[in-house]
Amino acid sequence: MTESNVLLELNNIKKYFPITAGIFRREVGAVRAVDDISLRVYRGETLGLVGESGCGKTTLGKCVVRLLEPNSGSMQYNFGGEMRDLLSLNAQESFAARRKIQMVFQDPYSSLNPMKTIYQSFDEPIRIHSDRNKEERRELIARLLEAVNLHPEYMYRYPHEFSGGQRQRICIARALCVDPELVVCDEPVSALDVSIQAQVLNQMKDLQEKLGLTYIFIAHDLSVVEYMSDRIAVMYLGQVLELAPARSLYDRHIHPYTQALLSAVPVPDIRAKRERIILEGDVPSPADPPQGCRFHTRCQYCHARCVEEMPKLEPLAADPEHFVACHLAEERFAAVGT
Amino acid sequence: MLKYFFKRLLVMIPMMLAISLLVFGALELTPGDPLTAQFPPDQLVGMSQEDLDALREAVGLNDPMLVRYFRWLIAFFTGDMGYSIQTGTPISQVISYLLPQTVILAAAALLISTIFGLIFGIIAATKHNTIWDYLASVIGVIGISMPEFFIGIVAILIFAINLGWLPAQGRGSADATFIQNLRYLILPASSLGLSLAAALTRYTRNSMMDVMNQDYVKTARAKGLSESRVFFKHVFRNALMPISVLIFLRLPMLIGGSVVIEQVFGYAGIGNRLLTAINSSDYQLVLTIILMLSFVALLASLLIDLVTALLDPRVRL
Amino acid sequence: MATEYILEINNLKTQFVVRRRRVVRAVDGVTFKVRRGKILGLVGESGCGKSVTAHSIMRLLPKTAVIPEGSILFHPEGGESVDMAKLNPTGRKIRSIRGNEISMIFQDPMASLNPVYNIGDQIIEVLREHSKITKKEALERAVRMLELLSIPKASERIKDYPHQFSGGMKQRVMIAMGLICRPQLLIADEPTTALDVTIQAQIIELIKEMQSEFGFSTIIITHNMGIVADMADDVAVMYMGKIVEFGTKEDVFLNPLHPYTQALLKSVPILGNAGEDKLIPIRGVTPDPSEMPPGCAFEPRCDFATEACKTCVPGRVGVTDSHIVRCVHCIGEKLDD
Amino acid sequence: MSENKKKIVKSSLAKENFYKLLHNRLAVLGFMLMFVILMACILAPLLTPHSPTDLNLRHMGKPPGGEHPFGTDKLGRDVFARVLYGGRISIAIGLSGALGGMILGVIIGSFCGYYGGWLDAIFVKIAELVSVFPQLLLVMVMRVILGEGIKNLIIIFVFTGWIATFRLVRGRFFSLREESFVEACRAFGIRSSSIVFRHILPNCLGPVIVQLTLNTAGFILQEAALSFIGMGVPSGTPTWGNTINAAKELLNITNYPWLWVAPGLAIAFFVLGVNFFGDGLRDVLDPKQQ
Repeated sequence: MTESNVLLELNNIKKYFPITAGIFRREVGAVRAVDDISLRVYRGETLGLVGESGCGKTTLGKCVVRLLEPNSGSMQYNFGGEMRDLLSLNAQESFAARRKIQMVFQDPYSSLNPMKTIYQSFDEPIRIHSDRNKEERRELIARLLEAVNLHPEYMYRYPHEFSGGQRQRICIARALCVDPELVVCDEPVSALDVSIQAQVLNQMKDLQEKLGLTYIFIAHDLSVVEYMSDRIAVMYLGQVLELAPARSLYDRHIHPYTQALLSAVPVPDIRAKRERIILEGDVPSPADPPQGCRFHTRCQYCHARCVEEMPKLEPLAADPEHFVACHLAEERFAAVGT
Repeated sequence: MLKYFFKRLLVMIPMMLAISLLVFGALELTPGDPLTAQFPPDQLVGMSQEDLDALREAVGLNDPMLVRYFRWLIAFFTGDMGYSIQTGTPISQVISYLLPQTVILAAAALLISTIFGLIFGIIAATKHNTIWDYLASVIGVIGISMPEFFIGIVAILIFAINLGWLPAQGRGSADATFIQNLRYLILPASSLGLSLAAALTRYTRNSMMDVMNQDYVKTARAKGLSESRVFFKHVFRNALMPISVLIFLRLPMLIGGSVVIEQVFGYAGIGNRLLTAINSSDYQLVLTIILMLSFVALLASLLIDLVTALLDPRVRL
Repeated sequence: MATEYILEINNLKTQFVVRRRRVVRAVDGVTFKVRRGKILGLVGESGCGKSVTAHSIMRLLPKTAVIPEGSILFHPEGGESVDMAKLNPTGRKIRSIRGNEISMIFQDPMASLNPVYNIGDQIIEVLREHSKITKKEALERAVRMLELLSIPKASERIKDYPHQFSGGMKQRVMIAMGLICRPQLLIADEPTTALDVTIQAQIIELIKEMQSEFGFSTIIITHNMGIVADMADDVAVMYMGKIVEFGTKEDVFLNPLHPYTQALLKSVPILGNAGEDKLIPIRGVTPDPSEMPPGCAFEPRCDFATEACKTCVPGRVGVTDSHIVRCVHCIGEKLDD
Repeated sequence: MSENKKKIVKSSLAKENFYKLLHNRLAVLGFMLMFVILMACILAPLLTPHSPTDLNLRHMGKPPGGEHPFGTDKLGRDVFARVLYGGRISIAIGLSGALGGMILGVIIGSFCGYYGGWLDAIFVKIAELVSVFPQLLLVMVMRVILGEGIKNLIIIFVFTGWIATFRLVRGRFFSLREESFVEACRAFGIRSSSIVFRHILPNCLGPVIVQLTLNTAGFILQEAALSFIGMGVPSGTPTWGNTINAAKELLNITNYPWLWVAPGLAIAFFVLGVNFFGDGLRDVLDPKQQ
């Protein structure tokens, strides 16, 4: 993966939500939803973001789509070879850039305006981002619906006439209607029944292949993320603790949190003998994260340095594609072996 | 809890100030010589124009508006509310004599409507989708569709004139005890409370139905509790919170409505006095009464708000 | 007399009467047995009737539901067997069983605790309902129970209100409430669905621990095949109101015979496969419960469907003693419904 | 895919809702009540030859019958005509007050609900202030300042009537702006004005219309109460409240029941009709509120 293949580069993104109190809405603190994250997304890949609720994965996704304004940091986007910061574009450029990055949301039931037909929901974004006439727009909508295996005539229907799985496919088609390069998928299947999930996941894979899309795939379900992603970033309390290609994350997980997370996932295979690591207690509040390593309060390997000093996300000496934020990374890597 | 109480109290102060400013502004806009409202009329009789001007300067009527406002406000809170130009009595006296009557009327109406509203609401909720539920909801709509004065008139016609059970007018004799005069309260308070009772019936029903679908009610049943325990301990208690919010919202209407009901029943309360004061352009008295009544409404709202907070441990801390 | 089974459900039918006298057959002839001291996993997708089955056992169904057929035989240790399906759902008998001999915990721990009472009150409420015990004693037992479920500082926290607890802690409180009367059967309805994976692992371990400590039997209801593989001794797979496959964990996972079970296992990603095998989705959607196909409910989505599947509802076939399947393509001993 | 085989029908939300409303018996009954009274008021000149204001000293205080179906009042005015012509004004006041309040409430509510911030905080405080202040007293303060008159009454109703709509719209906006479909709009770069007016607002209109019916009913009742105590519409103009005014005296209650029974029932039936209709609308448009 070369430099020129970078589609999006996040540098030190921070997003804090203020906590106010009292009559005068004094700021008494902040929820550190995303706390200093730097990541690269390569063209054509699927980057998985995985973590438990409150880890900031959705916030990060919304920052990328610019539904939220990060407090600090930069987001360099590759505009045909030229890297430019999405956060410092002027209004016109910013609008044009919106069609490059789109999002698919978690809840298919609230993702479509209940008062508008599918046609109406698709038409406005196409109109403002292209100069297609009415007939061309209708054709495009028909093509998009067919691409997600839905009858084109469905465009005249209202959302309440569709099942959850159909709605989510409609939402995927809608995100594609402005011909984006990067699609942020925020838990796209977690609201769906298990037997429907596979339909949507496979659909997304097919579309990626056909259209050369890049995905940021956000989910709490590690098995789903692993199925979809080329690389996976494990998040905890607003930070990335481990980032590695999917295969090596599973085979050689270094970070104690990743280890616990992987072992906690129930696997429908009774032959698999696995040792389960049960983490003590709850995730600390992101409004008051622990000093030092974010994970030290629940880490069985915690020692003095972890309490004081926050580890940086750094590549392993032996594997430059595997990043870990842990003081013990190299030792643990040596223990796991190659 | 105490912290919450003081916080609410603190929020109330700017609201009281805002209302008083509004009332003071209204007073400023009304015609008439403010002097006549500040001194007993007999003192002003026979004063020359120069004397009057001198007096005006002396009491500060030529000061900037804000200064006069604060002076007026301080006077108001120390009980020096001026004089009624119509009768010459001090306004504080009028209020201390008549306001309690109106408060009693409104409180009685609140009590009656709460009791009936809750009972009918509970019946409708427990027997939901039966004829009782349907009846309660239809009667509820009828109740909020009737003008309260019309109900009052009909009540007089039936219970006072035709049946002769209860007195039609007045609030009893001053010598009789409160209990003896209670008969005078029944018709006006019921007419005043009817629409609130109807609204409460509907609201109680819906609120109970909401709570009955909650998971914790299922949990309570799964514990093996009897239906009545599930109902009163788990459903009713939780349904009370939104109900008290409704009472909170409707309270000002109740106090406003008392003015109308006092008219119908010739009930000597402050609302009746308010109307005669308006008709005789006794503005100082009018606005003082209005200010007083809105303070009552505000205080009552605070009270209900505290009850709501008491019911909900999430606010209590 | 104590039998091998604590609960036997025979041909249970639960129906909902919805508007205009339409009937929805949420549970349509369910038969299974729960072995004493074992964990049964009841697995299926949303709307398949697994929750309704559980609620039928406890008779916690809404007023619109009726049980026209079937029996739910509960065999308590040292007590007489009862047919729960015949009891008055608000009567004294069922109330003496609920929370006492059979307990239930629900999916959403956030919504399952009453927000206006502290958790101590809510726990001792069960105890005091089912035994004569002073409030002080009850509180002591509640604290001991909470400590057993490793809630830190239990004696202080017992006075806290539900909103002061995290989701995982609330589910522990629910478990404490369910176990405090030492029930013989625990029904856990999706106990971890609302929780994060690491918290889910805590709760699963906790239930397993408690079970080996107290020796109660458990029915665990879930849509997650992984949880079933992890916890259960026996597995019942449910689809559209019927148990389509029933057997021991080994029967169902190593030798799945019903096409639905097979498809379900192939349609979920398995951790560690890293997307190597492409998932095989199940076609179409679950049918509308009021417009059920006349034959096998899975026929419209089944890859092996034949003409026979379209016309008649397949009966139960015992492939081995422990392994029962509802599919015309399975060969074995025909059992009654 | 099998789902493609289903028959394709263009669907219409409005048509669906209309049929649902037709199935609601109380709503249909309410609409009929409302409609009949409204039409009678509009067509008043066709229904009665009398004028509501003409005095007829030879027919003072006549009981119902013959030429005067509802009798005449003590000044000889025909009560039937007064009820019909009075209804025009009462309904007009109630409706225009409610409409004005609705427009104000929708504008302020959508603005505050979408943008939030300090302006929103200020309007919430104002709304709290106005709603804690008994409305009837507010009317009196206004009357002291502005004097009496229909226009002033409507101004007062608008001033107090926007609160409920404001709260409702603001609340809906608060929840709707978090919905994914609004975020999707923002991700496409659709302008805020379009998001507010074309995407969010239509989703609030159901409850707003329900609130409009509630407010209309409430204002008609208030107008009647105010006119009854002599604080509303000037006594020369016939309204339902002014017509019933005579019943203030105890003697009239028994001796001249037709003076107050007819207008009282007119108010009650009309308001009842509006409320039944509003309830039915709520069931159809806003099932969650039930």
